Amino acid sequence: MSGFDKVVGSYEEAMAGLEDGMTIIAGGFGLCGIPENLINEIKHKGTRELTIVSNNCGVDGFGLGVLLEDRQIKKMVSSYVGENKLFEEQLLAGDLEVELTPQGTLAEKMRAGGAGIPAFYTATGYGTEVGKGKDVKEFNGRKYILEESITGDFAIVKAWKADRYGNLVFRHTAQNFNPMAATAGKITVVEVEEIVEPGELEPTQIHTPGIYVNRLIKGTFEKRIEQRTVREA
Amino acid sequence: MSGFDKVVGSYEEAMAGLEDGMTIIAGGFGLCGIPENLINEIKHKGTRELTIVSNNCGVDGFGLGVLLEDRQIKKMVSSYVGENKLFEEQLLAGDLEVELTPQGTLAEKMRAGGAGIPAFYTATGYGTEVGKGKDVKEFNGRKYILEESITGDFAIVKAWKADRYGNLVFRHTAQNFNPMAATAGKITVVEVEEIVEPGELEPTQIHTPGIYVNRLIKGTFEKRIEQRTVREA
Amino acid sequence: MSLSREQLAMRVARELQDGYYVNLGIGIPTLVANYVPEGMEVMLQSENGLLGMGPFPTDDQVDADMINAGKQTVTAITGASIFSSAESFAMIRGGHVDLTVLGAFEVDVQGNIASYMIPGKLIKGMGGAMDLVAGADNIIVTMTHASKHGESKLLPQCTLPLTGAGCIKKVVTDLAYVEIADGKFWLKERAPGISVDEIVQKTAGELVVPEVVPEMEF
Amino acid sequence: MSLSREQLAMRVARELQDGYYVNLGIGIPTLVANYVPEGMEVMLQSENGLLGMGPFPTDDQVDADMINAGKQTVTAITGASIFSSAESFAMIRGGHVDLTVLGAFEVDVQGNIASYMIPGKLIKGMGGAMDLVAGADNIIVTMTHASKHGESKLLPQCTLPLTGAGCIKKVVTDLAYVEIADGKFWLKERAPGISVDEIVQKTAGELVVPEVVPEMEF
Repeated sequence: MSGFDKVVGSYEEAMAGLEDGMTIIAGGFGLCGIPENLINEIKHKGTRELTIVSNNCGVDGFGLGVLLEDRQIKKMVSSYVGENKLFEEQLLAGDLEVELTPQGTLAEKMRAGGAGIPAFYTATGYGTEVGKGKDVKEFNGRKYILEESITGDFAIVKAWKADRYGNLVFRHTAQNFNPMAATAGKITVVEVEEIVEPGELEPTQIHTPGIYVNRLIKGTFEKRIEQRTVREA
Repeated sequence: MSGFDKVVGSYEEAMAGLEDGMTIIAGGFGLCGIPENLINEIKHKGTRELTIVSNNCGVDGFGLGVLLEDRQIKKMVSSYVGENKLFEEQLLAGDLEVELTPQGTLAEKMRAGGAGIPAFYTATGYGTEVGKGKDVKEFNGRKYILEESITGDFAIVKAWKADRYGNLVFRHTAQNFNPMAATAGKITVVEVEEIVEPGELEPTQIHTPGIYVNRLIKGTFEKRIEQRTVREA
Repeated sequence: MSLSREQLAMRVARELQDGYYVNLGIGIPTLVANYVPEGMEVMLQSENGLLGMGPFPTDDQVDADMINAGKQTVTAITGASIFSSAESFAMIRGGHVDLTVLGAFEVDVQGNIASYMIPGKLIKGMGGAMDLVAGADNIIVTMTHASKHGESKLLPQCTLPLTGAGCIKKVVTDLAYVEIADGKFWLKERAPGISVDEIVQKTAGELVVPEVVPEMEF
Repeated sequence: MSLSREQLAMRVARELQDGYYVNLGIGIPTLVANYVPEGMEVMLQSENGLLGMGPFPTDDQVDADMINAGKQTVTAITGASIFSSAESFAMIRGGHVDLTVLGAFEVDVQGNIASYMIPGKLIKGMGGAMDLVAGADNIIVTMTHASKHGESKLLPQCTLPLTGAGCIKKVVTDLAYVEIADGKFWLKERAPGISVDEIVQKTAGELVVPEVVPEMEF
């Protein structure tokens, strides 16, 4: 039975084995659906020279932004990094490398990495900086560039509910990059709001099957909102 | 409001525009989750010279097998076609062409077709008949072959529940190839067991968003079982 | 008078059709949602994984797990679906979105668009814009015709790093509606009260001007 | 005595580990599920889109929408997940399945496997077999050591069309357990009561025989 019990007892255990220079794939879009406590554990651990693959880099003082404070990040692979000043500073100072990757290409690279597809052709980025130096091939009269997949030493993921088999369900738009990230880590670590009994999740409604999940931990979350926009009731 | 009401009134309307020589992508695995009534409508319509992309070709007298009776199929793209005698006869007589495609490659080709990816690399089939004549490229010391995506003039799909926006939910393992097929048709036609009110399907639990669906019809289904296997109670 | 942001959005909204799935970029494009013609229904796609985006939430509806691609809190309409980023871009890159509206810094006569980077100044990233312009058949660019300093944004050749090559066919500016074909801009409509001369003067790329240039209707 | 089908399955089952995700092919491989060691839990993957395949249903549980890759009616265990064929093969091709067990017509010293086609005789198709052998690191082939006519199935070079190239490292036959490395077969175990001579005689490809060949344990 124990073989499928993915639950670990502490955040320290959840991130055990993370070493300097490793690549981490992180779920989340902006501050939505980010594994905030796993990120804090990485900060606490002090691991350095990290390559982080994530659509964004959090904000100053929250999310992946906290890893900038002690310069733990060597390189970001992201589609949009406009939310933090510290990021800009380190980038301009040459202390931080960034590989800007179109959002859809980034999502597809993670999926491909998890699915055993080493590379795929896409129209996105053809004729732009993104396409420079990449293989070009024509299909049906249109030109496409070859993009290679991404895998990570670790993937860090935030889900809503899980059972101990590691089956995951995401809440609302907090799904975003998390399911692809989950498939693309050599070690995939997931933190969730709630761990339910096996059988409570309907098999056809599981977003991420437990086969992709190595470690699971229940956390409590701040869920900071980046742009609170409301209308009159 | 009418713009998003995908429901059509008859099977004739559902398959309107299907012409000789077209390519149809069909969901289903064996006889499970097959669009049986849409197939019967194609038989009734008498359309010929069809290329059909489907994991299997039904059985003699049921599912896609009925389209063999009047030789409506010119070519099958399938991973396994061992269930019907008529198929074998027509194949050996040279009346039918078959492009055997590994099951995972077939699923991925449909997904890629729907997702704007014209081609992808895969290890599946390298060094076999399947890989012959295809581009080979090495990634991280392993060789992969280039497989091109598939799209169809029509896609025919069987789902469990839908709302009139065309949002779909599949039941148990009747999901199989249906979600990918749904994305890969120029015209995607779906038949379902039940049409529910908009809002009844939980947004995060929809398997196929309505954007992929052009026409929707409620049917009644025989759901024939290919291999009934049981154990003692 | 050059068009206001609202008038720009109103003009773009005339390109909507009943049953369209539409992706609206940040800024002026977002305003288009306010001008969907009566009796018409469109569904908004937000590339972080939401089809059927609704209005902003009321104060008590705010949910950190419910945001749009601009990272703003939003709601979902009846009939919405929510999915992963890979699924969202499968939709976009697979050409399933009927209309994409986005802003730009520059467009040129080849249909190139530059909208995400000003070297040395602005290096935030392209987000989903490169996927959107590569995946859509039907794209409308909205922007001011010229910069604050009067420099044309409709160029013979983009000067900034491209977001996409050869993908833009329609541009709605505060002065005109222009189409792009055969390596030229084609003037189709002028903003009410704007002279053809002013448009010609503020268009750096080759502009074909027909004998009659109708005024925009909203 | 050569192994029975059940004994073959029992021997393969010894390769299982607690927490393994396993894909079992049609025929003898399917029987492996009956011999999971006590106290150990494995999860069966069925490539039509089911992780956590359970036993056949009782008569009143039969559901046409609930089948396995062999098109047989099945059940799902607690903790199962059900998904599309693309997701299923993402799992398989992405190397997430810990062990794959499948039958074969032939294997050879290069680790090639032929299992899906006999030209002019059997042209049913490869189903998911090519994906499985390309996607898995850990594959066990189970088959009889020789055909009914005594022809070896462990060859210097496969004669039939390949299912996969250079992917097989372990073979359990009714006579022996053999590993493949460095272009040779390596005899590791013999079936109880089977002589090394018989195995040597029925192995056409180069076979390395150690001084002591232990008997299989179940």
